[in-house]
Amino acid sequence: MARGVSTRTRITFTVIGWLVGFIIFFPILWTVLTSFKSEGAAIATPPQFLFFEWTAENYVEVNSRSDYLKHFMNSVVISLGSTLLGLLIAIPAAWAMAFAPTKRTKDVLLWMLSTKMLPAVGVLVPIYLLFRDAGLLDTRIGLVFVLTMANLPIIVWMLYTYFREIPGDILEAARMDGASLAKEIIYVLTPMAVPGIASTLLLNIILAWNEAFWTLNLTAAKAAPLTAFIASYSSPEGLFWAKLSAASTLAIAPILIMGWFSQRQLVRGLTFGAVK
Amino acid sequence: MATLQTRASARLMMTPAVVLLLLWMAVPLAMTLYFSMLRYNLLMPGMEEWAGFLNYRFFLTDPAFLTGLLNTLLLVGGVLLISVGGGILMALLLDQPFFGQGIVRLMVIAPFFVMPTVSALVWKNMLMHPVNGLFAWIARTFGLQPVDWFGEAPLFSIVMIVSWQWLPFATLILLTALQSLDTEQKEAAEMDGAGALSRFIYIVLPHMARAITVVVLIETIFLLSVFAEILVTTNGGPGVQTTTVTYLVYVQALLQFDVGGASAGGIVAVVLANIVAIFLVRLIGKNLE
Amino acid sequence: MGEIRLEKVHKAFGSTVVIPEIDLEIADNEFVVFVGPSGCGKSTLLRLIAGLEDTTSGRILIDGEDMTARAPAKRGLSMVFQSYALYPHMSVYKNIAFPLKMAGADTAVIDEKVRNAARILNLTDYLDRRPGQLSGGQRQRVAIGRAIVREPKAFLFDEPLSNLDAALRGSMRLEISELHHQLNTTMIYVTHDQVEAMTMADKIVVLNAGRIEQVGSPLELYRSPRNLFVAGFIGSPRMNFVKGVEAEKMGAATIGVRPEHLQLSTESGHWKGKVGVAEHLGSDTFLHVDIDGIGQLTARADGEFALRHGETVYLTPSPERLHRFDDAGNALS
Amino acid sequence: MGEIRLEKVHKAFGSTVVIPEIDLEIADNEFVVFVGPSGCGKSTLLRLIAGLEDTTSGRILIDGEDMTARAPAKRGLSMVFQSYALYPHMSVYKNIAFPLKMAGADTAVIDEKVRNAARILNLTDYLDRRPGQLSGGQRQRVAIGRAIVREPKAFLFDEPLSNLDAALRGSMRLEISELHHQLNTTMIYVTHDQVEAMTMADKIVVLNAGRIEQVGSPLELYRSPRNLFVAGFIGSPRMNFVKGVEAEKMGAATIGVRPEHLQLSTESGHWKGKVGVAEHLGSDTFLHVDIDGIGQLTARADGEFALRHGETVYLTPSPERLHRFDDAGNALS
Amino acid sequence: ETLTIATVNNGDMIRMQKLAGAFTEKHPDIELEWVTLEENVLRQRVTTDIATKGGQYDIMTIGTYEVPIWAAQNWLVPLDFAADYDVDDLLPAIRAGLSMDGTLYAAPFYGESSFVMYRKDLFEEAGLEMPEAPSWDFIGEAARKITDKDNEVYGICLRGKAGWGENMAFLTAMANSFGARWFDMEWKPQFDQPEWKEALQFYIDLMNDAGPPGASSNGFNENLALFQTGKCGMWIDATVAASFVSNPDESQVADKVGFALAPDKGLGKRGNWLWAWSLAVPAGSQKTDAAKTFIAWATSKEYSALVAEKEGWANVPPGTRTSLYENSAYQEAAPFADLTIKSIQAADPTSPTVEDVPYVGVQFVAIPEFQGIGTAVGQQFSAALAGQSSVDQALSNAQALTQREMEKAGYPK
Ligand SMILES: Nc1ncnc2c1ncn2[C@@H]1O[C@H](COP(=O)(O)OP(=O)(O)OP(=O)(O)O)[C@@H](O)[C@H]1O
Ligand SMILES: Nc1ncnc2c1ncn2[C@@H]1O[C@H](COP(=O)(O)OP(=O)(O)OP(=O)(O)O)[C@@H](O)[C@H]1O
Ligand SMILES: [Mg+2]
Ligand SMILES: [Mg+2]
Repeated sequence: MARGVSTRTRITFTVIGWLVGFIIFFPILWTVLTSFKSEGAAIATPPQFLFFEWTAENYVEVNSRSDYLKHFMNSVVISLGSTLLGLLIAIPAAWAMAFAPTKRTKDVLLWMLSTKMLPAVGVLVPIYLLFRDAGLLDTRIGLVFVLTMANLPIIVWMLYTYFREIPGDILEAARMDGASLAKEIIYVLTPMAVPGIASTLLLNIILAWNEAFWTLNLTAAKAAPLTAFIASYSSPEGLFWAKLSAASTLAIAPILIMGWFSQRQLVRGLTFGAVK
Repeated sequence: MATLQTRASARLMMTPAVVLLLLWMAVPLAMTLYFSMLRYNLLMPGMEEWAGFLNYRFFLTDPAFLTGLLNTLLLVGGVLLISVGGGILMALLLDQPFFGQGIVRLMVIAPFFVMPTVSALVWKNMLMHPVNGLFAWIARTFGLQPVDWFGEAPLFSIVMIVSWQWLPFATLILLTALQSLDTEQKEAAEMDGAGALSRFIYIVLPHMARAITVVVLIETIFLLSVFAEILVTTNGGPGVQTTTVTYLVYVQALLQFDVGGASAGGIVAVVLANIVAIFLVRLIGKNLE
Repeated sequence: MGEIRLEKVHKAFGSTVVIPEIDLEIADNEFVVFVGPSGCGKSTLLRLIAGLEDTTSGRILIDGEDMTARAPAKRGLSMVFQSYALYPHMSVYKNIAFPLKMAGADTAVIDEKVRNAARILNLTDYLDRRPGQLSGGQRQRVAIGRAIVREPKAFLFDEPLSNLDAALRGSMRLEISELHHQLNTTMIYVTHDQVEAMTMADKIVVLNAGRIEQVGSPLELYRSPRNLFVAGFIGSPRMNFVKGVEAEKMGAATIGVRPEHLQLSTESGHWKGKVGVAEHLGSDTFLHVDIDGIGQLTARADGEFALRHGETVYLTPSPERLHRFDDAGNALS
Repeated sequence: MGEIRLEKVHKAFGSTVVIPEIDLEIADNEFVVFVGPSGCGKSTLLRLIAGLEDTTSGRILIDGEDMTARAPAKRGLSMVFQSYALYPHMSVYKNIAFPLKMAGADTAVIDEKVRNAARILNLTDYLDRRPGQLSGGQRQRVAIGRAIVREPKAFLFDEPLSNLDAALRGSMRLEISELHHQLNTTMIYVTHDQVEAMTMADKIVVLNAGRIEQVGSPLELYRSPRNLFVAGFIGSPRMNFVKGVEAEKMGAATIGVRPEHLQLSTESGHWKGKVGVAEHLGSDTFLHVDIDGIGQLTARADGEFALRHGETVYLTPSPERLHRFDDAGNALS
Repeated sequence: ETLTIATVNNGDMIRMQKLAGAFTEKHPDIELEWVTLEENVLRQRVTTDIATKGGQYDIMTIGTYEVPIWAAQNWLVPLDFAADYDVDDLLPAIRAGLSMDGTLYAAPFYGESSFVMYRKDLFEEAGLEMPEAPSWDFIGEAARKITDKDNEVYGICLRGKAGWGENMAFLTAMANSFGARWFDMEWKPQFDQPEWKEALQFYIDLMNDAGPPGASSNGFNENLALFQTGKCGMWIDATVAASFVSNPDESQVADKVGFALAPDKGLGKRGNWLWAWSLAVPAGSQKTDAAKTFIAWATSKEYSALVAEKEGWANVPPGTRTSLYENSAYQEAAPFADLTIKSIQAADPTSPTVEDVPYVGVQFVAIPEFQGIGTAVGQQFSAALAGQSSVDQALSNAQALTQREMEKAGYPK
């Protein structure tokens, strides 16, 4: 609406907005700050906000103790891998659901979502046994597969809602123009859906990056991602808050930065067609 | 649209996703069903024997089960309430023009990127701890008795932590929904004499109904399986105050290593989750169309 | 009740001036239509009157009272939006009842007024439906219904029919005219449709780049456009303009003649030309005639006029229907 | 090349029959327009021909070859969609080149054909733009360009101009007609716009509820509609229908007379009535006249006809322009 | 050959990881890969893996709880070391806990018991003197006396966070000294017995009067932080904590800490536990020999010497070898050494209680079901501590649920 917002209202909202934003962001900020403190300063009362001796020793310690880069690479490979594989499987499925819907399409979609309701703890042992027999324990491939399966319903749903917004007659035009089904999907649908696909990609990278059950329980040394890295810093004997903060900062920084840079994109896809 | 040809290809294209998910669901589910009928403890191999519904009986009659069920509902409901309610307020706030809106938006969505374990650890140790935590310090600064969060209001504390993680998600979706509201509609309501509050209740809120539905559905799916936060903070206690069904299954599976019990618990959880899902779909499903 | 006066109204968005300065009087019960090319400020002007935009300077008076700083809801006006702006989650009944509910009217009163409005607009059978289940014309009527129930001092319409198909537009046009007679309330109507403007208005305001080019009754504008802009804008097909020697002969920089005022003959006439495309509509035929030294002129013939592409035709303008314009584009009397 | 024949084509979606059974022949190079009320099956018929829908039964032959089961791409037809259906992520050049690329043509050939099409359609300057950066008319032309390059046996247009504004519609109309003359290819054109149908078609097919009501040239339909439906559908404003005693007098169940065929007089005439609403368009005036025992008739008068609401007027139909229909609504010769 | 080693993320283990270069230098054909995890996660991981024969690890770090259970299942490779390893140097109590039928199944990396850590300055201020072997009554009295809530000084910090390895480790050990036990010889739970009631009541009263707020969610780490920041007058917990609280880098009260044996009730048992983090080789490992070589190195005297050389004597892993405690350099560097060894010697996993019991384990019951039961009971007790239920109720709930779980597991066997 174009009626002028008075400067005073604007300032009021600025104050409230920043206050609320700051409160919500505070735990993360605090973690980052703590990561630069010595262990002693980390638990000092009264808390020290900015005026403490800044030190990078925690990062040094964390890096000398565990191979951050290896965990990081595993996280990257696993989250990217599972997302890409998921997209590969989901794009055709979403195409079918969006452009050749049947009476059962909605049921299939809900069924897919319902597979996410199986509590992971309950099926750990069966999966573990299957993985052991298939030699997939502690492999990136195995995790890529598991996370693909875990996130596939979400991917399919997101793409489906996104594809539905693409006018069907463009695909028909491609068909008239002589494109085969594969070409229709590769040359027309996919490029048109790039924003939707990108946001699906982002959301799923985030979900996969933060997935902490399967990644922890199906890996040992070789394929362990950052969630396992964190598990070696939570509550050891002795003071650990600064080190935990440093490790946490390292673990969330990549995804946080990626998320921030791509937030506009992310928002579009996040809506699951909730916004018409 | 759709000729026979396209319909046939559609079926073909659905196949990988459906088959894989079917396998992913059916195989473990079948194994779980089978295991749930066994007396099967990982720590006592070679002693497996057919147990019929024994595991179910024990899981369902566990005195913690009913509390667990209630806690699960409270947890899910509480987080939904806070994240949706808060999300609406946040969305309304972020929709106002103010200086540095973009940065505030970044700050607000940040928690969504934090691993659950990390956020639980940070909240428990650095913020909510009644002696060393920041909240305690703030309380004391104001001359108040620090709150012993996990002792006095354990479930609420967990709800807070989990809500913090999910608030950004709700905020983002609701904000987008809010911004998609046709300005003419708002103006029409204004011409019709609706004040800010009436406009919110009669125009904005109904417009966001669908977005709210999506938030509720997605969050429910994820919230039903929350347990890392519980494990890290309260271990399901004190008493069984923060024990949820998922946590109970966890106890069976990873503390007792009772595969039979855990499987039975898993099956029960699936059934419950589906009841919730059906209920949800009934309640709000038409908003999804 | 519903006299509206704009005094030196000026509107700028930041540094872009949309309305330089306008003075306008709208009498009670008048049906005023704003026309003008896209982007000329029609909607802005309407929204200024409604109070949905603030004036940059100048005053807006309604029934003599200064409303410039009054909130939209307090001005006693109703607006019908181009997109209808119906509340999609409310039934037709609730949509229409909404302004009354906001005003705190009691249920019995609301019910009576809503049913009355529904009766006037032939919506009684649809009161329980949602807007999504209605056709375009029905939606349009609901939007009008919502405007009626408040018994406003004036109605503001912003291109209310532009989303409807031609046939429906025709009948809704009649309905709104009808309504105007029935309610006897001031109406301000924005459109870019010739026919709507001509047939509905008591008074047409022609806008161009935020400036008023001419104000007058439809036939006034049709017969005596004040300048080239108005002449070209009013009338369909467009007036033919001729410059150069032919115009100078008649002592003008430009002369204008409407297609319907060109007489056709196969034998003799003022201008000789060749038939280009001939569009046969059944009832009429539009001939695009190429004339050496002048260019293409459009002429209207009746439906049975049987000339084909390439044939020769003579055109004669009726002298009393000729419009003459000076260098600056203003009409010469 | 481009003769299309439909034989007993029947289409049902599930249990709703959209097209009961249609036989139709379209000659080579013909410009055929499908008209009919909304939902009558125009688009469906076009899509059946294109192969975007399966026929439930019946055969579709193109140049004598049975194409009923052939994939859309293999039928050698091009289609221009109402929404243009341009590929938003490709430049104009790539959009036009797409069908050729799909056909595996080599780059030099593609380039030549695209540039040629662009030249014909005045798009040469826009080849590097994305569709989003074009105006409506330009987009429309790109869609046509994409259809042209394949050198199809026939073009299918589904309401291609309905998203454009009136002025643009007028000029695109001319362009498409022009194109038809230039390319000499069969064109099938769906529209609900009277003017388009009348001015562009060689042959109009009037559809109603999936059935063909009449096939013929525009003036044929205007002059001798076969039944009430066609009579009411073709011509604007609509033909006036009179039933009852007056009709019986002339030996028909219903008689029809077009507004432009009613002569007006203030003194005497066949029917005497009172002027209701008078719509002054400047060039014409449409009078809605209430006549006792008959109802409301619309008559066209010229722009200067000066009668006001409530005055008495006499109407006389031209006898040779009168249409007579029997009980079943069919025209009596 | 690559050995995959699962370890807990405690300080001594992390130090080993850092010093492992010395080992790989000597054995260039062996490479080491570390999986360092938090205690609970580690236990889940290794247990799942060994029970399903997943074979992901070659060496596992496990506790005294797991060893007897796993050894009984033949999941562990028996350890036999060359003579220079000097098996007999291992502390007998520890060694006994890690052996079955005389065979060693895991080599202790470090061992611990529990004892009292207290603030000498506060005791002095209050005019109290801590005996070397205090009684519970004295502890209770002293704690209340020291408490000064206004200045955030709490007389005693004890574990309250639910968990078999958290509050139940402490409470079980404490209950032992009160004459209570988990089960009688028929595997009947004993929470309905007066000894338990007395013990629990004592604990709860004490914590209510003299404990810090939020005690019901305090575990080892939380208490450590409290003690290090000077908020606790006393703390009864693992002996390894002694090195943390007396480390001036971390602790604000490093120079004011005193130590004493865990309290007793005069019944002949002290309330201290026994635990050893040990290294074992799962039977599924393909690299048994290399694994054994590594374990021999990591738990050897040589390793102790290496740590002493690189990091100082105070950082040598404690509680495994007699020789360490006879080393004067160590005694000097670690003022708590003497009490540590005394505490360890005072604990007897095979006879933990006043009355006889059918199980092994001081602060735990070495049966597979214990983790679950212990945690569930721990929840009940922490609820009582949080004031959410009464002592009686907590005990009767504990009794009922234990009974139930034992029945489900098919005891008595
Ligand atoms: N909020 C705004 N900020 C800046 N410029 C605006 C704003 N609203 C309108 N304008 C500009 O003001 C001018 C007039 O806009 P307005 O909507 O009144 O035109 P209009 O006559 O209604 O056109 P149309 O027939 O296309 O609806 C346009 O040039 C438009 O770009
Ligand atoms: N996929 C479908 N499933 C069921 N019914 C359909 C389908 N497509 C079209 N119809 C029905 O077939 C009838 C004809 O539709 P069609 O789109 O051909 O009409 P049309 O003449 O093109 O109308 P319009 O002028 O509004 O475009 C309509 O009643 C429509 O509801
Ligand atoms: Mg406008
Ligand atoms: Mg159509």
